[in-house]
Amino acid sequence: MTETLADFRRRVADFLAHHGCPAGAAPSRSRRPADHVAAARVHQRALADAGLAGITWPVEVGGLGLGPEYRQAFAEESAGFETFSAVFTIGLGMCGPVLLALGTADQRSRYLPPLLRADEVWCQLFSEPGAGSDLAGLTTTAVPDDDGGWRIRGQKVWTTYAHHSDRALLLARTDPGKAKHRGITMFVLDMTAPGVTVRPLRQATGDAEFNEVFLDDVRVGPDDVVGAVDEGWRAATLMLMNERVALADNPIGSPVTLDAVVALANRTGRTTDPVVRKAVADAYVAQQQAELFARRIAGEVRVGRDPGALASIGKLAAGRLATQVSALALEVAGPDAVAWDPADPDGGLWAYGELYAPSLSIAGGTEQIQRTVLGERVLGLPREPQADRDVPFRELRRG
Amino acid sequence: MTETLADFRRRVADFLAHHGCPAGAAPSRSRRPADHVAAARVHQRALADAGLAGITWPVEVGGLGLGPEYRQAFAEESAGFETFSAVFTIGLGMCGPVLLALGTADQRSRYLPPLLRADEVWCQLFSEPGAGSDLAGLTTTAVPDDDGGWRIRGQKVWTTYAHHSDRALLLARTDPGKAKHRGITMFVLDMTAPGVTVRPLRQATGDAEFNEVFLDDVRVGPDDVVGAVDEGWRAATLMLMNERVALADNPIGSPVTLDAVVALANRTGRTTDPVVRKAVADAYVAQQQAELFARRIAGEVRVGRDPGALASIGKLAAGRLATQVSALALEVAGPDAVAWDPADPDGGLWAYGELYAPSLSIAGGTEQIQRTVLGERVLGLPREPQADRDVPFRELRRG
Amino acid sequence: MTPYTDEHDQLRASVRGLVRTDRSRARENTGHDVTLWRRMCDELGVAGLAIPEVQGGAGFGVVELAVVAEEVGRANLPSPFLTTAVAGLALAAAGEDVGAIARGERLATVSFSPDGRHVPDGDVADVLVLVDVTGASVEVVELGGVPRTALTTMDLTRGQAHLDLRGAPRREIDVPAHRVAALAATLLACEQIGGAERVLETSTAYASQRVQFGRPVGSFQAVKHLLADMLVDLELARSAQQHAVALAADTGTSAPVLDAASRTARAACSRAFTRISSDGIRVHGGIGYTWEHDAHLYFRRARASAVLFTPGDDADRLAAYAGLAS
Amino acid sequence: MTPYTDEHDQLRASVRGLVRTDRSRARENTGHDVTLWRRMCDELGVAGLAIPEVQGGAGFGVVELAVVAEEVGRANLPSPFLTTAVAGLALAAAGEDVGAIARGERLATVSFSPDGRHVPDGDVADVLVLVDVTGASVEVVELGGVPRTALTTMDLTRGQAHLDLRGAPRREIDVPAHRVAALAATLLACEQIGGAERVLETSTAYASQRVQFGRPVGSFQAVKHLLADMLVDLELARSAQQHAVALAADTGTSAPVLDAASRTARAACSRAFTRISSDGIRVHGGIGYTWEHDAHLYFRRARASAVLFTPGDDADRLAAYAGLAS
Repeated sequence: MTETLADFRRRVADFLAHHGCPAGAAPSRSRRPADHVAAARVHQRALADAGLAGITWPVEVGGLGLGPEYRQAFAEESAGFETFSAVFTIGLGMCGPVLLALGTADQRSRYLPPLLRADEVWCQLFSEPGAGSDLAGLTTTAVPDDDGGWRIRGQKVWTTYAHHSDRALLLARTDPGKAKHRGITMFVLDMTAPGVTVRPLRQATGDAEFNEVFLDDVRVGPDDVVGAVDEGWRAATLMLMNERVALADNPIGSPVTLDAVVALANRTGRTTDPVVRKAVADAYVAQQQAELFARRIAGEVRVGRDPGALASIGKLAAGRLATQVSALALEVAGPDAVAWDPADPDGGLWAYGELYAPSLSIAGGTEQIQRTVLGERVLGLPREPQADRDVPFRELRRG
Repeated sequence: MTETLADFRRRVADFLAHHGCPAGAAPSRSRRPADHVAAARVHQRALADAGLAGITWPVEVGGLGLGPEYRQAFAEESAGFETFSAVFTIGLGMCGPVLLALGTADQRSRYLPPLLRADEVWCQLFSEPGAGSDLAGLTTTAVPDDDGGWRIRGQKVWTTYAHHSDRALLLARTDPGKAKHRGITMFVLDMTAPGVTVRPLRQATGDAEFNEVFLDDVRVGPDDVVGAVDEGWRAATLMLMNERVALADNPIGSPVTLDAVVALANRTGRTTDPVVRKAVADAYVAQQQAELFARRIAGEVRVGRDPGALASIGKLAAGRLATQVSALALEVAGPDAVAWDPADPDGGLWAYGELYAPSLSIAGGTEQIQRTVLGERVLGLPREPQADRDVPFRELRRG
Repeated sequence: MTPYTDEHDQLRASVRGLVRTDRSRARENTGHDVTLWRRMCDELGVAGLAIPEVQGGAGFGVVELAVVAEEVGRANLPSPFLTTAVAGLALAAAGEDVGAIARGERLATVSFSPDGRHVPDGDVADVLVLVDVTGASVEVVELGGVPRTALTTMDLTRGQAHLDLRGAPRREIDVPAHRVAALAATLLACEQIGGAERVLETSTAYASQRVQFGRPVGSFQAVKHLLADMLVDLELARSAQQHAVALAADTGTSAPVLDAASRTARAACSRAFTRISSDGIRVHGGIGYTWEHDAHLYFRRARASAVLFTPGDDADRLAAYAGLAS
Repeated sequence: MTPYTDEHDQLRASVRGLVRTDRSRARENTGHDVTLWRRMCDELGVAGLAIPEVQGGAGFGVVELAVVAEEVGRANLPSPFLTTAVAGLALAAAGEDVGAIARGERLATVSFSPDGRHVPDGDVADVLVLVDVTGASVEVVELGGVPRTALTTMDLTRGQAHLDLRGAPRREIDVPAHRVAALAATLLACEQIGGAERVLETSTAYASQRVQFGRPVGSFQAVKHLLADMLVDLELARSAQQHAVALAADTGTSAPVLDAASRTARAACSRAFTRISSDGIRVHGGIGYTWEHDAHLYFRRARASAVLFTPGDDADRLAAYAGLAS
């Protein structure tokens, strides 16, 4: 018989009482990324051991086989605790559901249990130097070898956590004679396979969350195809849908929050300046809207609905809010925000936030892409004339 | 011998001392348009009688045949005086130069002297309901008649001062079998000819500065073609270039100026509110930039250079400034800005300004068009793929 | 999550149906559209919607008022619904005789200006609920003999008047001032969301159909992204508005929580409606700037609504709710 | 109108030529790029450019300083040119011995903070010109024995330090405080314009060459219009900057006129450079967000420059220049 919601909630609360990490107490994701990932693995393993991982996943791959209302309950109980969601968005939020939907029985039983226990961390090898906004323009190739497997050559980029990952879902072009969105295949890749080189990519903030991944004649076997050969774009679309769902459930925001800026203003006595009060009020209204919208979408997601293109609104709102709040921080902190005593460990926070903010408007689809998505898929506006739809890929202009 | 600059300046000063109308003393352009146009005619005639009209125009058409430095001197001397430039931008600033450049000897001697004296006021019949941003998409047709002339049918719109005008330069399609930008011809039109109906178009402000013009089988003669048949797009381009020059020389702004808003704040005692002070400072910086930019461009224009696409910057700046200042006015005036005692003759000014502002971002090319012009012609960015360039006009999609 | 259920869809459809046959227009100089108001009261009972049945109303609640306010905003109706709904509910809660108000025969209005200036629908109202939020008191003022100056308004769909309240008889009533203020702000936000939604719909339709350069203008990124930004503004503001409606409908909501949510909703929706209605004019190009087109009517309403019921301490209070010390 | 003539083009070309062989990079932790600075001084004499010949300089004026400042900004040089030019000119005007400064052997800097905090190039300067605009006094402080804390800076191309001036020997010099302030603000604006101009150029080039969806991304309106807005910001700010340069170069300009123009230029150029360098990152997409790409270096400089030399009374004074009563 299925566990009741109340019993489930009690188990979650019990788990958190023993193993829960209060929000903010884990090693910083941006400043101690390796420690953060290690802590995340420990936490996820404990969850699995407690029988709380994979709430909505089937029992046969190690999940609990419960309905979305249990996920909602879990989210409610774990408010105030660190969920390490950024580490697991890709593996548990995106790769897992795709393997569940499109993987063979073999792939599911081989990959999903260790994914759920964080024994194996996954990443996503999609973007390339020449294929960013235009993901379907990817040029990494997979050429059949004599044993029914494939040889992969190319370069990927912006791969979050590649240097902490064991496996990846990868997109490669298997038939350049087909149109751009056809002729792509999805593969499972072992990140330790010969020919895979990961090079961390330092960002404007100084962090290195992303990576370049070089693929030099990497072999994958015939069993590593996910879904059908040349049908990888469908798999990619499913993966991106799951990304929307995962991010709607656990939005990624800036480390500089309005609360932090307000605390700064309280500390530095800038509370009676009417210009500051007005700017804080404006930011509060923006932050409330973003938060209430995220709650609206997360509510949908947790009962099993795809937020669809509306998720782009949440992403735009998060990016704009981060920009507004970090600018406000610079306003409130004044010259101290841009030059600080090296002895002050938090001195650089405001500059960090200001440099971090643009990434929210770029990563995972630029502002421009999000607005196009909203215009076309939500408002139903006509598409632009497209030069690259029905032509064999090899004849397209690239750069 | 050419008059010296000093002598010329003296004559201008002398004229203004007797006939000059201090800025702001003329009947309001927006509230008493007919009186404004009448006053403008009187003023222009006096200028002509004093031998000060058409400074850079050839002597044989009634001009003075002087260099652009005299125009600059005139502009400097007449600072602080009403120039009625809005009334004459189209006739003197745009139609005149086009007739000078492309008109026959006959057209020049017949039309230019009365244009210079404001005995005849001119308007521009270009835009149509279906051809706004896409001016070359016009569908008004001119069909040859048996006597070598043409029959014109169609509808024009957004015609400034059509109801006060005697003549017009009109664009009509003479060959729909040619591509869009070919097959257009420019004509001189007598606004009193049978078949011409002018209907004032009321704007959001309640003013009626623009008109619809219906052309129902209007005859023009063979001598009324300006330039060559089917070469009207070149003439139109020249006309729009002159519009940029004329507007750079005499920009059109909002009736709600920063000075007016500051005066309001001083009057209502909102001078010590730091939020108001900051907003006024911001608007001041914007206004100074717009003004200094306009001065930079006007300097170029008055020594005879075409500001080219850079003029779009001035237009965008004017539109954005008007929006910023009218919003500031509403902020400063508060509830009084949106509801006022009918006995207060100036009560509606702030609402008027707020309703007027969008017109500056629409008329004469929308913000979007201006930004495309800047991107392509100043920055040299590549154009969009165009569906409508090399196809016979009659086969194009229209709406 | 949305406070609306399937039953609210029916109410929404009824209002929209009635309005469709009697569509948006500017009120003529003074006075609201009396014929329309009678139909709204007689056919739908909007004036007494949330007034308890024992007091002559239909006994519904705040959520139903929110639905009607959205529809009034959508159609940009010259209707005193908002003011009389807020004032009527306050009077009913205080145990006043509101039978005529529930039937729409008497018009009540509400104001937060102690000096009687800029009273919305003050040109047509019979009775005024005057709220002093700071002093936490609410008074009722009969407007029969009160001298009034009907104002010229930027908004052509809602009148205002300066009322000379010096000699007017006032009487304090027992109703929480903060709840009246929150309800007024929240229902105004509903009107604004309705208006913004409609502007986005018409703008999207226009951009899909208007062809320039051989393509619908909505296929150009400049227009598409402008419309997308309007959508973003709308949906973010709607989240704040629905949250405020849900809290206002719940009598257990504490005063500061309700105050924060309703002020946030009003600020968010005022900005969104102003921006969206202004951009709506731009999307329509020249045609949107003509008197005949509705676009400026929505913009006029947005601009006027943005300063309605606005206490001067909004920035101060919202900053405090953000945690900024006073 | 532009204050520059054909001769200034030569100077500009010389600076640009030198810089091209020694291109922009982040300063390493502390200290400016000493090698670069020696070349700028030895080959182009930038340190003494506007110092009179009798005092060991080249005897040029403010306009020449403006040209160099623009180029320093364009290349985003880790160079103390701005501070030492402003301070050196002030010291020269006061009749001080500025020979070593004119040769670039001694570094002077300038600050408007009475408490010695956030002094630009304060980590490397030998002498400080301390300006009190309110009190209209200017002091010179030898920094030899002054305790300093070199700060960590967001801007990787210009250092700052907190200086402990309590025991430092100070001496008042006779030079108009407002002119020093105006020159500092104006030359900073020049740096900002140079940087903004360069960002726009590289962004335009990238958008013209980067292909996505089978077309250069600059052919998409979204990117094209973003770049067009950057151009608008740049050219409007440039108008304010050139106006301030022309007025600062004219010794006949009255104090309030110069103050208004230089504050306007700084405010305009600070905003423009911040927006343009931020949008520059966006135009470049992911690549612009990497450490290796220059884009973030310009943005860092823009953000730090926006609060350099900024007295707290800017909004107040600019509002006064707009005519708002005090």
